[in-house]
Amino acid sequence: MTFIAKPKIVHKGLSRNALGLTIRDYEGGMSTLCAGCGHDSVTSAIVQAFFELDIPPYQVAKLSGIGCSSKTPAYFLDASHGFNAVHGRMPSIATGASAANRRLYLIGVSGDGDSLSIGLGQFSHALRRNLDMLYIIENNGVYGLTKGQFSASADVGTKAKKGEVNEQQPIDPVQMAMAQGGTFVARGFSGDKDQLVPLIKAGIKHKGFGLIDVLSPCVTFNDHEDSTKSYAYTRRFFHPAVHADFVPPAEEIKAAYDDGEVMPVEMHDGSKILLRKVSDQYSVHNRGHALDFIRAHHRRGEIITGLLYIDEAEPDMHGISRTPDEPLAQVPFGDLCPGSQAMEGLQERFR
Amino acid sequence: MTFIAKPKIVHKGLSRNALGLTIRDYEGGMSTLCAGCGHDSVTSAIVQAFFELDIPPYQVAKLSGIGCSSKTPAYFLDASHGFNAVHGRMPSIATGASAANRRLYLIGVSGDGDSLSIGLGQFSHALRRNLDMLYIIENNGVYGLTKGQFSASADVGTKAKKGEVNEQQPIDPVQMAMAQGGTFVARGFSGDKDQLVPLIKAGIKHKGFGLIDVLSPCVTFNDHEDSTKSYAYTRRFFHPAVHADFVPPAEEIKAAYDDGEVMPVEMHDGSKILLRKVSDQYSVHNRGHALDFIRAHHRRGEIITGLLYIDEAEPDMHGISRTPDEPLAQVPFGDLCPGSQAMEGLQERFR
Amino acid sequence: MSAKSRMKASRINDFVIRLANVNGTGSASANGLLMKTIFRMGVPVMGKNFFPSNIQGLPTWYEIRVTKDKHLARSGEIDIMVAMNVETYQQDLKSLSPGGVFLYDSTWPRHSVVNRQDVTILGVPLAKMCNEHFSNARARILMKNMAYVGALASLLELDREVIEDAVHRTFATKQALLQANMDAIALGANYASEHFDCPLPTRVEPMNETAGKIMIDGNTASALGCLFAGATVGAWYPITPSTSLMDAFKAFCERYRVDRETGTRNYCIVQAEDELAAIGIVLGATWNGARAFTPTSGPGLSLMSEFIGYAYFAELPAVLFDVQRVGPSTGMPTRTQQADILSAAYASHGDTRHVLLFPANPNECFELSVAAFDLADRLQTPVIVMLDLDIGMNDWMCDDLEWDDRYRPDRGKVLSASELESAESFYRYMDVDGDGIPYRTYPGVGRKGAYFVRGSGHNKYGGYTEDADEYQEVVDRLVRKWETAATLVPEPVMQRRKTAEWGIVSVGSCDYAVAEAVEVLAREGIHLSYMRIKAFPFSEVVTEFLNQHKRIFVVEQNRDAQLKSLLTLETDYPKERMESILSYSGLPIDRRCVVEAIEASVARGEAA
Amino acid sequence: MSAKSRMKASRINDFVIRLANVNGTGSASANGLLMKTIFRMGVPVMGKNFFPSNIQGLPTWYEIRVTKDKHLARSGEIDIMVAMNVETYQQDLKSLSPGGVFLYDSTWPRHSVVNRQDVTILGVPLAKMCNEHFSNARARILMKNMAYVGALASLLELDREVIEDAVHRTFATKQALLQANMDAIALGANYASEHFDCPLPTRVEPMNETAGKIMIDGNTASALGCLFAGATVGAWYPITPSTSLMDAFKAFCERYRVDRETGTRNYCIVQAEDELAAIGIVLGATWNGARAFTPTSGPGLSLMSEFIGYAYFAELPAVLFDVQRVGPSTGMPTRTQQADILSAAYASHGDTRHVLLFPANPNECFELSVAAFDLADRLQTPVIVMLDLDIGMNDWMCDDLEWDDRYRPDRGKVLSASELESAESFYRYMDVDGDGIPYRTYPGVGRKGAYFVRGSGHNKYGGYTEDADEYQEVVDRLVRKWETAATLVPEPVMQRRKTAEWGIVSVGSCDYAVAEAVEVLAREGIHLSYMRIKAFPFSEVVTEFLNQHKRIFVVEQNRDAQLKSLLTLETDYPKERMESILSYSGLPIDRRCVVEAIEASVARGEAA
Ligand SMILES: Cc1ncc(C[n+]2csc(CCOP(=O)(O)OP(=O)(O)O)c2C)c(N)n1
Ligand SMILES: Cc1ncc(C[n+]2csc(CCOP(=O)(O)OP(=O)(O)O)c2C)c(N)n1
Ligand code: SF4
Ligand code: SF4
Ligand SMILES: [Mg+2]
Ligand SMILES: [Mg+2]
Repeated sequence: MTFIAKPKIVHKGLSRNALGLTIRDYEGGMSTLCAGCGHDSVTSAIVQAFFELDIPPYQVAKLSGIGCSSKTPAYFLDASHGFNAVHGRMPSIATGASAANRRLYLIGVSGDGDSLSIGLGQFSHALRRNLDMLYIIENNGVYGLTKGQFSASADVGTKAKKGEVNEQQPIDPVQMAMAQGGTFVARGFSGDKDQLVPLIKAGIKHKGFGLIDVLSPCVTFNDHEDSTKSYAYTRRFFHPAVHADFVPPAEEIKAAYDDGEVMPVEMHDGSKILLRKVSDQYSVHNRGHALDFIRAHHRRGEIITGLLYIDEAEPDMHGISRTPDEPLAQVPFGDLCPGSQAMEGLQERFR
Repeated sequence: MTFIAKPKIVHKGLSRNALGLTIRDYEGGMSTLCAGCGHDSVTSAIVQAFFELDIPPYQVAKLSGIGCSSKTPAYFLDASHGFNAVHGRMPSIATGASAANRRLYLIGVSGDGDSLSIGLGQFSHALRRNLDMLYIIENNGVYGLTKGQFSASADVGTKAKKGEVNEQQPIDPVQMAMAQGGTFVARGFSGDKDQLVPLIKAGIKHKGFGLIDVLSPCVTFNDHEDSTKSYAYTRRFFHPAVHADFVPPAEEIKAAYDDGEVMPVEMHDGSKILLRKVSDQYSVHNRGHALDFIRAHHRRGEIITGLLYIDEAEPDMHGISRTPDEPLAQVPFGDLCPGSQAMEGLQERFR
Repeated sequence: MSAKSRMKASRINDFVIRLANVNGTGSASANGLLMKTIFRMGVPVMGKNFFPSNIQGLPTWYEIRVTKDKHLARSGEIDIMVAMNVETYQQDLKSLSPGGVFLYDSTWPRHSVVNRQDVTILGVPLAKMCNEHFSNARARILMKNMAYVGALASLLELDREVIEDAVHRTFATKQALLQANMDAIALGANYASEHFDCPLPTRVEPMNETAGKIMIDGNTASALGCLFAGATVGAWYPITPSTSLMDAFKAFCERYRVDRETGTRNYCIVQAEDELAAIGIVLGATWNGARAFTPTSGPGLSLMSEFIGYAYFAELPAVLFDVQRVGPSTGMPTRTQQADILSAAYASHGDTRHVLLFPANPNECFELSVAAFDLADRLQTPVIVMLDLDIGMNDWMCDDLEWDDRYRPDRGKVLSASELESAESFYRYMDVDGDGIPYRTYPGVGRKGAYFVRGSGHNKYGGYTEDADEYQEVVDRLVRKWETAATLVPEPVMQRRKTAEWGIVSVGSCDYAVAEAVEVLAREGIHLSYMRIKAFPFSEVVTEFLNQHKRIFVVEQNRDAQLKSLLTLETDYPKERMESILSYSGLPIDRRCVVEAIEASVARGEAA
Repeated sequence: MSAKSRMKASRINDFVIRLANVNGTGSASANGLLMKTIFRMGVPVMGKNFFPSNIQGLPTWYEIRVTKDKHLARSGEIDIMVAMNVETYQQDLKSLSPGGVFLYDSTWPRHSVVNRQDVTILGVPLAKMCNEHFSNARARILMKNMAYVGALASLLELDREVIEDAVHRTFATKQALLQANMDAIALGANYASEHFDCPLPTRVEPMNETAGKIMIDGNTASALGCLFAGATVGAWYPITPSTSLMDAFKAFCERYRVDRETGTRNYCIVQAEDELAAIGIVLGATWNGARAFTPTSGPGLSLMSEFIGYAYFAELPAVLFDVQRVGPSTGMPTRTQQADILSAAYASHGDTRHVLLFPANPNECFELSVAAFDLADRLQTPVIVMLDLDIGMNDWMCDDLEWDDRYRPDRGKVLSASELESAESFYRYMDVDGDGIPYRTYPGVGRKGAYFVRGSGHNKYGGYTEDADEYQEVVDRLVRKWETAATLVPEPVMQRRKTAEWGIVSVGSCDYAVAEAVEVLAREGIHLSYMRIKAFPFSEVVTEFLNQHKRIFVVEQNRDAQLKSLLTLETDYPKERMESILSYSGLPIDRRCVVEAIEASVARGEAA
């Protein structure tokens, strides 16, 4: 179904999960992103996470908006239904999807442009609704697909390919989510799969809005030589600013950094996931401290990654709406339609 | 120009400001809001503030979106140009207005529905741009004009007229602005004019985005008997939930509370305004502490009012855009059009 | 001069009362009571509310037409004016028809203002009586309304028992209020019978014409349609005049969809952050197999435009209610118009067109909202039910709503897990049946049914494409689907007169005004056929009707002749043979405007 | 068989080269160089870029038509294919016209795929040569492109000096790159002359037909229009294919609007958070007297719809550029179409209509964007300049842009402070001059000029109203304004043939294809008049032209005949006499499609 079908060769030796599926069963179409794009690393972390969680792909629905990042759902889980919304409006689609079928695992992948500019309102309100979904922002500080304009997450001082310097304050989705009552707030780096996979697993299992802001460098347009954006130093290649017509061959940026101790967090369904603690003193249950901690490190030019805040007690949209456990879309018609007798009774109100 | 023209009777004895104008010169049309609506108190504080600042009304442009709150610009400064935008989109109009004529004082009045639901994106981005304007949210936790639905700022547990209880987390514009880099963040209460007038004066003089979240109770639809919203206790009247067809006669809610010491803050243009400190320890220049302080008190069910944060150093949109001091709309055509000679030179690029 | 002598001859059950009030003073309840009383006396009645776009303190009017012949549109006349708003006395007096009655609060007599020779002026000291009788401020304001109801009861010979019964029902649990209301009615009634020659020649006489009828507004009826059609997800952003649709849906759900034991709710209503989100929620829900809808009005429709185009191209069902108000822009939110027709029909950039349904009364609001879900599912496309403020918010007398328990939702071409299993292949956008409608699957159905919904270029297999031929194949099939749609939508309602060479075409809430005009004109010897369009795309029958007539008048409530435009574009009837009759003041169209336009046309020399 | 013998007869300066590449590999620069070289040899040339909606790794094509007769549309033929993308070899080979030349990278010979009898296949081992010659990976990829340019130079007898001069200019400051490029060109050129019979019969010969001409894309030309018209505020949200308009405006402003000493900028470009904000910013700016504009494409237009209706009703100037791409919805962002015509004309709910301008080439992009600002100011309403991807993003050969220094902006009816002083009164929405256009003032002008801009009901004085008559008075005046607009917009371009009973009507980027078709058909004895619409509302001249012809073909690039729809609705020409010729594949229309449709019509028996 994708632009270029990816040949599926299942090696005999591939390991299988509890469902008997191999990792190939969680893959999607061939990526059409630039070689080395951070987004492709996120894709592979998503594939890994679903594989490890033993979730049947058909129980997943994947969503996105518009952008390079928003193309990634085409590159994983090709046995899942997918929805590529209009630009910035995926959260509303996800809201409706959840309302109709709460049994699906919803995973949304968006970009910083998609979520923080045109989609800021929808993003904030999905968060406020504590919609039960995993929401990944592949954050590269630019609009990749429209060729490199600054996004709202571009740091002050970031230089674009065309030489322009951003002077506007960035919007940090993590701080925003923290201030607006997000119940699962995490940050990852596309190059650190070891950290990312568990975060994604936790986000999937979180009952409520799981936000993972993944720093995911754009190899083509986000040339960070002059940038203060702190993941610039992880770049291994230096790409001189040339005509955007040519995208130099690049490899994914990978980095393993700062893994502290391991901490088990219990999820809503009783399952446990292991997380690398961001620091010894860090507590994932204290919103105020989390915000302080992030801001304090931000001032030192550091970006904290890992699970930053989690609250499993807050009701999600369904909890607030008191919907039944079975998906609304599957409630039999007989339970929905009051029928002719009720109709007769009803009329009395209108006489 | 307004629905009901207000008779202008200038009493001989009325005091005059430095421009020789009386407070009448700063008033607008007759209010068509419900008797006792908090918004009308805000209107009178705005009138007072402009009068005291000796600003000629024609140098002001007043803007709003749609809602009861957004009608208030019709009730002050009728010698100023006004702009009643579509719902939630006033910030973009203000952005364009400022871009074209930076010399005007821009004052925007909006509601919690207008700013935090449909307008959340525009509001956040105007804030991010540090647009040079005063932005007042008349916050009542409901959509007044459409008859009492909860807005995004309704507190958990708030009960609507129809008996429904809000269970969603509120969006607090003050915390949001703090997390997103707002340069002037304040909160007032419609009933406390003593505090509100200086805040408005400060906001007008602030060079950048001045946000004042004014708690402004809706006498008709926000019946707080069961509400946790902390200004409920200031209500003097108890209105039993009746058919919305009848709006009981009410008086404005007034409250003078918590005035601590007085602190002078120097504005960008060198003028000084006096503010009542929220507490002895409070520093208006520390973003992190401000947020902590607000959150800590919020947990105790208290809402902090006053000027909560100010940063006069951050450049506004014009600083970033390097526009000239004179309004762009007044730059002579000769300075804008490169002319035929330049055109000839230009062509060479295209041969 | 007595009232009797100045009034025209006796007018039983055929006149118009207008009540001029200030909003927020409790008048709406009193006026509603008045209308209900007449209805319960078995007399057909129409009620129209003209209210301002604010909450308290501005002028508001209510118009009641007592109409033994069931002419449920405005007549254009006002026979009795109850003037309770000093601010509008002058205007109200002026708008009264010659021979009419002007009833006002004479606590403050206004002889200089209230002064017109050809009408009868009746002063009732409502405030004075209420101030004397009631002690608290609240009651003093509220009860003035009940007092004028009382006065009218005497003047019009309304059935006091019916009134009192209604008051009883309303205040059953509130004894104190009940008594106060009864007292107020009595005050007014007694004053009137003591001071005036009651009843007036213009009055109400019991009939038996409202059995099997109800009084209901179109929004409520539409909400019932959503309830009965099995909609489970409703998403909306409040906007006048559509708000009461969702309010009603919610109230019905609370009554019929909540499990009494567990408290679980078989519905999910999301108050969205704006209209862009509301339509997105609807699409997310229908993608997942729920029936979902959103009520809105013009500004919301404009905001939804991007997503509507998406739904057209990605082929997702959606039911929208556009309760039209006066445009352009914010316009007059509490006034009525039918001016979103073109915008709705072609909403969104690119080559798009959308199914529209046009109910003309609450019965049709109910039926067509059920039909909208069936059509949306069958056609996999948005269906927009076009109401307007008049039909949506005013109470209309109509037949009882009926429900056939044999109804089963038409969910259209959806492949179940087992069907998928046995199918050789599943391709989302393939025209298997030749009707332009492809098959779809719901998420969760299993690997074989998986596909990607997208608003970007796709081929018939559901794959992404930028290939010219593949793209064209898909959009050409959409044209075939559109042709299928024309065979599925409801047919127009037609009233053909054999001899008529002229026809009228109209839509929605114009219906009663047009129907009455047709009668009036027939009496004048001008015979016209009448077709009321119920849906877009137009079925063949529509074109047929047009072609049977030499000349067509298109009656609609907008400035730019939008229905006529659609007919011009989408039928082959020659445009030069259509003439527009337009009413776009924001007040519901009245019979007079139609009659006069056609009379003028006749006068211009064209034979009927 | 030699290339010569298999090719058709010699085709000098009249053929099409298509280059098939993978995007992100640097081919665009090479292809541009190729086109520029032919242009600089004095030979008219057309270039069309067909690129995918991604950044790297997908198929992309570039089509160059060498056209001594200045036929600047696609011909529908492909004479030479440079195939650099293995993925599309088959498709590329297939699309070559019989007798054509297929040039590919024979480093990896593909005899089984690259195999067709009626064309000439030329293999050049581009990768091999570059790998041998260059050491770094980057150069090896990039230089293959220059190598095929070299090969073509020999095959087509391109002027090497012109090529090398162009390379010199591009890499003036980068010596190493310069040398590498020169080497690569030589590699290709030498290989070709050594291995093939150069030049081909299909080749380029210097002419003198491009003096006084430039190659420029419509977006850049439009940006120049904004610059010269004195626009100071530009607001936008990036969207293909409109993005380069603002890029160009910015680049020009940096050059012409920055004070060299202080660095202050006489412009303010705001990258908005979305399109709703972008249009809001424009309106805020024009309200305050700046000239302001926003470039966008279909999805953006849909999102702007609410505010466009506001601007219509509140009467604010605004200039929009809709660089149309394939719809509906996200559609194909990198393909061209003219399918937003109806949406733009009637954008927004309620009774609204908007001024549209339709440039057909970069000269007109420049002129009409200046005109757009004048019209918007004069008419106090939004003006939408309707480009499309083809005209906006492709380089078109056109006459030098010219500027008349006597030009002064028409700011329309704006009262200055002194005019206000001396005026008796100022009422914002009063039709003082009888042309439907009221006077306005800018904020800051002083107390007397103050008024409230609103999208809600207002009367002619500028006050808020919910009064039926006051409202109607305002919207009726807007109709008069619209009639005035029809007298102010640019007239159509007409080419009348006296004897012709048939006419063609078209718009925008269809122009060259239609014009060429008219020539071709004339040679076949089918004579047609041709009118190209430049603006909506239609002036009287448009109707006149239509009425002079028995039959009208409407050529446009969309599925639903949107221009024809506008003509149907807004002129009195009988709709049954119009016939559509539609091209909506996403690729720019070619002459062939027009010729064939009209030939078919003739064949069906209607005399020309
Ligand atoms: C309504 C609308 N406006 C603009 C666009 C053009 N557009 C496509 S993607 C994009 C930005 C994408 O940025 P981001 O979300 O950060 O994704 P990235 O490409 O950087 O991964 C824009 C502006 C669009 N598709 N739709
Ligand atoms: C696009 C659009 N959607 C909905 C509305 C209806 N509407 C008018 S005001 C309003 C909410 C106002 O709430 P708020 O801003 O809090 O103002 P308040 O009346 O409470 O002061 C809404 C939903 C509208 N005018 N436009
Ligand atoms: S442009 Fe940037 S974000 Fe887009 S695919 Fe290429 S590297 Fe990734
Ligand atoms: S409804 Fe509420 S917010 Fe609106 S005017 Fe009345 S009191 Fe004020
Ligand atoms: Mg991005
Ligand atoms: Mg509010």
